[in-house]
Amino acid sequence: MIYNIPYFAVIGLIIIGLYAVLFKRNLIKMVIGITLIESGVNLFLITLGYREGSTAPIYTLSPGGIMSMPVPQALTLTSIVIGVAVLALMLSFIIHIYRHYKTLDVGKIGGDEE
Amino acid sequence: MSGMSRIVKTMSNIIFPFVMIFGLYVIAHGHLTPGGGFQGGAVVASACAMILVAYGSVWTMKKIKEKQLSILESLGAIGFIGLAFLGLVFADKIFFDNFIMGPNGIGIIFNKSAEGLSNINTAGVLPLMNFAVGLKVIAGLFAIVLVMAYATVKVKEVE
Amino acid sequence: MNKRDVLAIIFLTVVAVFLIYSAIMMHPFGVPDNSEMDDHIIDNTQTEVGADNGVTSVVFDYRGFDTLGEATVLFTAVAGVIMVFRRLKK
Amino acid sequence: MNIMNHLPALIIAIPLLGAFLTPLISKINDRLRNIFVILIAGLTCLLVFLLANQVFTEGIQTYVFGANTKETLNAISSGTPLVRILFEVDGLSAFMAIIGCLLPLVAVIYSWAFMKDHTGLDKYYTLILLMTAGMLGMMLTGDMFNFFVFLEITSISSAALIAFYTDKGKAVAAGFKYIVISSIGALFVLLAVALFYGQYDALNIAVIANSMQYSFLDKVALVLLIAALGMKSGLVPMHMWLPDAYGRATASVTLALIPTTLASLYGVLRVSFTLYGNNLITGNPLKQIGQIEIHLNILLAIFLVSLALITIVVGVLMALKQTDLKRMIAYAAIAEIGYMLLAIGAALSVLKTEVGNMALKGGMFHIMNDALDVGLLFLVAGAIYYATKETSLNKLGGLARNMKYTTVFFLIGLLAVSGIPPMNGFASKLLIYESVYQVNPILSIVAILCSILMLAVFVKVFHSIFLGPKQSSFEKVKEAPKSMLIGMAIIAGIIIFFGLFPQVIVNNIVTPAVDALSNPGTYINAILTGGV
Amino acid sequence: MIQWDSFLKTFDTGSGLWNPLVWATVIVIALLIVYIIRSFGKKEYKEGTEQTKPFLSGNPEGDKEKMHVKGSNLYWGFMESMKWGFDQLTKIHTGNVSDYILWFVVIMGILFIFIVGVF
Repeated sequence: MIYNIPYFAVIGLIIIGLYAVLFKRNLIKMVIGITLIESGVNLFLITLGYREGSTAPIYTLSPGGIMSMPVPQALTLTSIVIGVAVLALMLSFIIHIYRHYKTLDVGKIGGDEE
Repeated sequence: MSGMSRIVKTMSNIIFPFVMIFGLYVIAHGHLTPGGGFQGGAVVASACAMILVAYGSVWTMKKIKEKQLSILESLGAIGFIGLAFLGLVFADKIFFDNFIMGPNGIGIIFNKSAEGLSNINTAGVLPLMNFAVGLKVIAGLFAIVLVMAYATVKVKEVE
Repeated sequence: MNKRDVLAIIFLTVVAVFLIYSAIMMHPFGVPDNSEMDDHIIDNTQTEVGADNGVTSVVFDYRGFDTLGEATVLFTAVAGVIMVFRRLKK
Repeated sequence: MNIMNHLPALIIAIPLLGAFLTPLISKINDRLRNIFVILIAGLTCLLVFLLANQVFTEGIQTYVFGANTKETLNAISSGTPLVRILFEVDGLSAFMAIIGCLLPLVAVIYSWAFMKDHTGLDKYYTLILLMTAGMLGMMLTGDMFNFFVFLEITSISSAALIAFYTDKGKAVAAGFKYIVISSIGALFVLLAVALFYGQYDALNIAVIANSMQYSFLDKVALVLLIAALGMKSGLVPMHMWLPDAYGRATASVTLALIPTTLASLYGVLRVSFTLYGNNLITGNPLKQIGQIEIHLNILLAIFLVSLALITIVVGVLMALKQTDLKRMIAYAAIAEIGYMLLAIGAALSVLKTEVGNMALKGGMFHIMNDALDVGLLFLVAGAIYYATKETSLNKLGGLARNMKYTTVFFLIGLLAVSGIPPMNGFASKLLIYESVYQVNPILSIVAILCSILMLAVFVKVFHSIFLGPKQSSFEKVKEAPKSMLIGMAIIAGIIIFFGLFPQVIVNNIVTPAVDALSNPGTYINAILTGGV
Repeated sequence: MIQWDSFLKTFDTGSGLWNPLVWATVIVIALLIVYIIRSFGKKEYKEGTEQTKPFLSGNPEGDKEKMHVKGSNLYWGFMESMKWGFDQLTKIHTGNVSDYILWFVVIMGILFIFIVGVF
């Protein structure tokens, strides 16, 4: 049970991110919340791959002993790059939204939607 | 944004080649040491971003257009998927096959199998894929940063 | 504290409770339940792929198709950003 | 090298290669680029049809990336773990892939004239090809993480395309909403994938489904997957991004957006029928309270049917309220999604029976029909916008005099969407009504009433746009150019064909998908027992 | 592959059946009958004479363009009678992204309680 503290950190990051998305009215802060969720998920993937007292799964000058799992690290690499792409697109949208609406308040953009 | 002071420009001039070399090293040794195409590409792109911050996006946009960068990125992507397609032609005739290594691979270069001695002449298509992805990531990230910085400049002019 | 915020707080707590309970139910940190796939990769990365770096062998050989998708995502993002900031006049 | 052995890989690789080449080719010539993109989309369609023919005749097709497929499957059956990504194409995947390749082709043909006076068209075509590759990958892949990657490709390209009209603020706002929605949904999908990985150390759908134990974490993962993919497929009350996205995007992009929504729906089906399918079919109760056994499929059925009813009612009522043409069609599309889920949810409660199979047939057939009908209506809306630069129902009127073909196409789409014979909508809705009536009459009655309301909605649109006296502001409105008419004519022809010969379609295309849904054992055994 | 004789098969829906070709022939026959009945109409009807003008109790006929009923007015009575429900629906549909995410979280919580918690 005490060994599950990394998982609690993951859940904390995800919930904080959801809170930011739900309650912050500034678009930039919402984007920060989304990146928080994403880093939480990445942390979860990495923690899944760790083994007690293991080294990196690289044979170059490796000290020997057991190695941590390589697959979660590869998945995390992929999901980090995907997160960068999503972040870039969202920020460029925000720049355009600011040009059009002259505000970053989430309640004021995209008016007369019904 | 406009350029920064002379001190920043000089310092970035001095640091730029070292960061570039380090990034290229990370790309080239992707199959031996921690790192690879994405990480090294990110390092090199950050070096370019440093130049962008120091000299301002208008100056940088005069030097290099985002169109050229996007063409460079397409070349990187074509190289990557082309290596995947070559697997259909050589060796086991499978998409994404590592056609240099393996029992019936066509080993000319990178054809040794690794024994933990950090021999760079190993791992088949992995180094080539690392280079392709590295080129792609350099061009892509720098294009994103450059375009967005240039756009923010225009926002300031509008107001 | 309007009605919406109350609703949001309530259901955020519900989700948080269930996620935390699932974190308690997870296998303890550092001792995964089963790891056949990763052991297989660690054993064969030097002979099959010929790379010393297990992660790179996963990224570019075992799960190379994911990497193609990843590169495509970056390509997509660059295309999208350049298209969003394009010049509107011919 | 024999092409037929590499179809699943080429279906993804060809559009990707085309997308990577498009920026270089558009440096040469615009006309050349359009021809090239149309060729790539047509080639993808051809490959998908070949693969579908293979699947419908020979059964499930698998393709392992980077290793020999047969050797890998034999190794798996002899105990070595599956480390590589593989594509597994069964009837359901092939059925969805047919939709996913057809509509982008029509969209590309349509955009030749529709988009010609815009800048940034090289990126536009690149993104449409990437979108096609992404949704086809979602439909064909057999690997959970790979599904997530393709989901992200689809979402990012769709969001960028929705915001194509960057001079309109609302388009960019709609794109922002779409990217926020889809990134959060995709992140929760990734969380569920990580839960699976932590438990079973596997990422392949078949392997996970084989070793599924319905523990607490499995149920959590099921909830995350259903909620995230349901939001992406536009279930009420998580549907609100859909009218914004469909309404603000250009018509051709909207046509290509419909299959992406359906790809998320495919994700819901794949998760609930294949990943958790063993429990659905064998029916081990999740929990026993006294005498009452609670089965997973009953829970899913209650949830899906209730959401489907809300979806139908809200979609139709909001469509009645709209005054903007494209938003109205978008709400009608939401209602259509409700019809599919109604049939599928009803089938979940009576699995493995005659009625259940009929309901599944109706739902699957309606997926294809909905994509075609709503797509045709959106194309007509785009043609009207192209001709008059106006989509508000309060300004349009009397266009039938100037745009004869467009009027005919709109009439066909109207009849098809509101389920009037002899269009295809009637056949699938008849199946849905009759099978759902045997499950519970009230569901069927509500569905029929909402269908009548839908007819009322579109009669209103038809009257206010095409009928009535000639408006002075639309004196010199021209008929839409040829390529747009060709695009509309293709879909209209398919609609009428499906409407006149429904039995052929149901027997040859829909039934394999239904079989794939109703017995997941074949999907799992195709991987785990040496591809037999 | 597709058997070509199956093109004429009747669409079997388990409990009922539906054949579009028969339906189409019936429709054609019905149209013919309608046309025949129509041909029995009055012979002395002339185009472009006083007969075609509507009789608005002697008032002059208004401008046609103004008299066209526009889209949002067509079902005015229905909308008015169901105003309350439509107001509720409109209140839900705020164009606000965080509300969209809120609905997602709500559905996720309901599902958690419904599938994981209770059972």
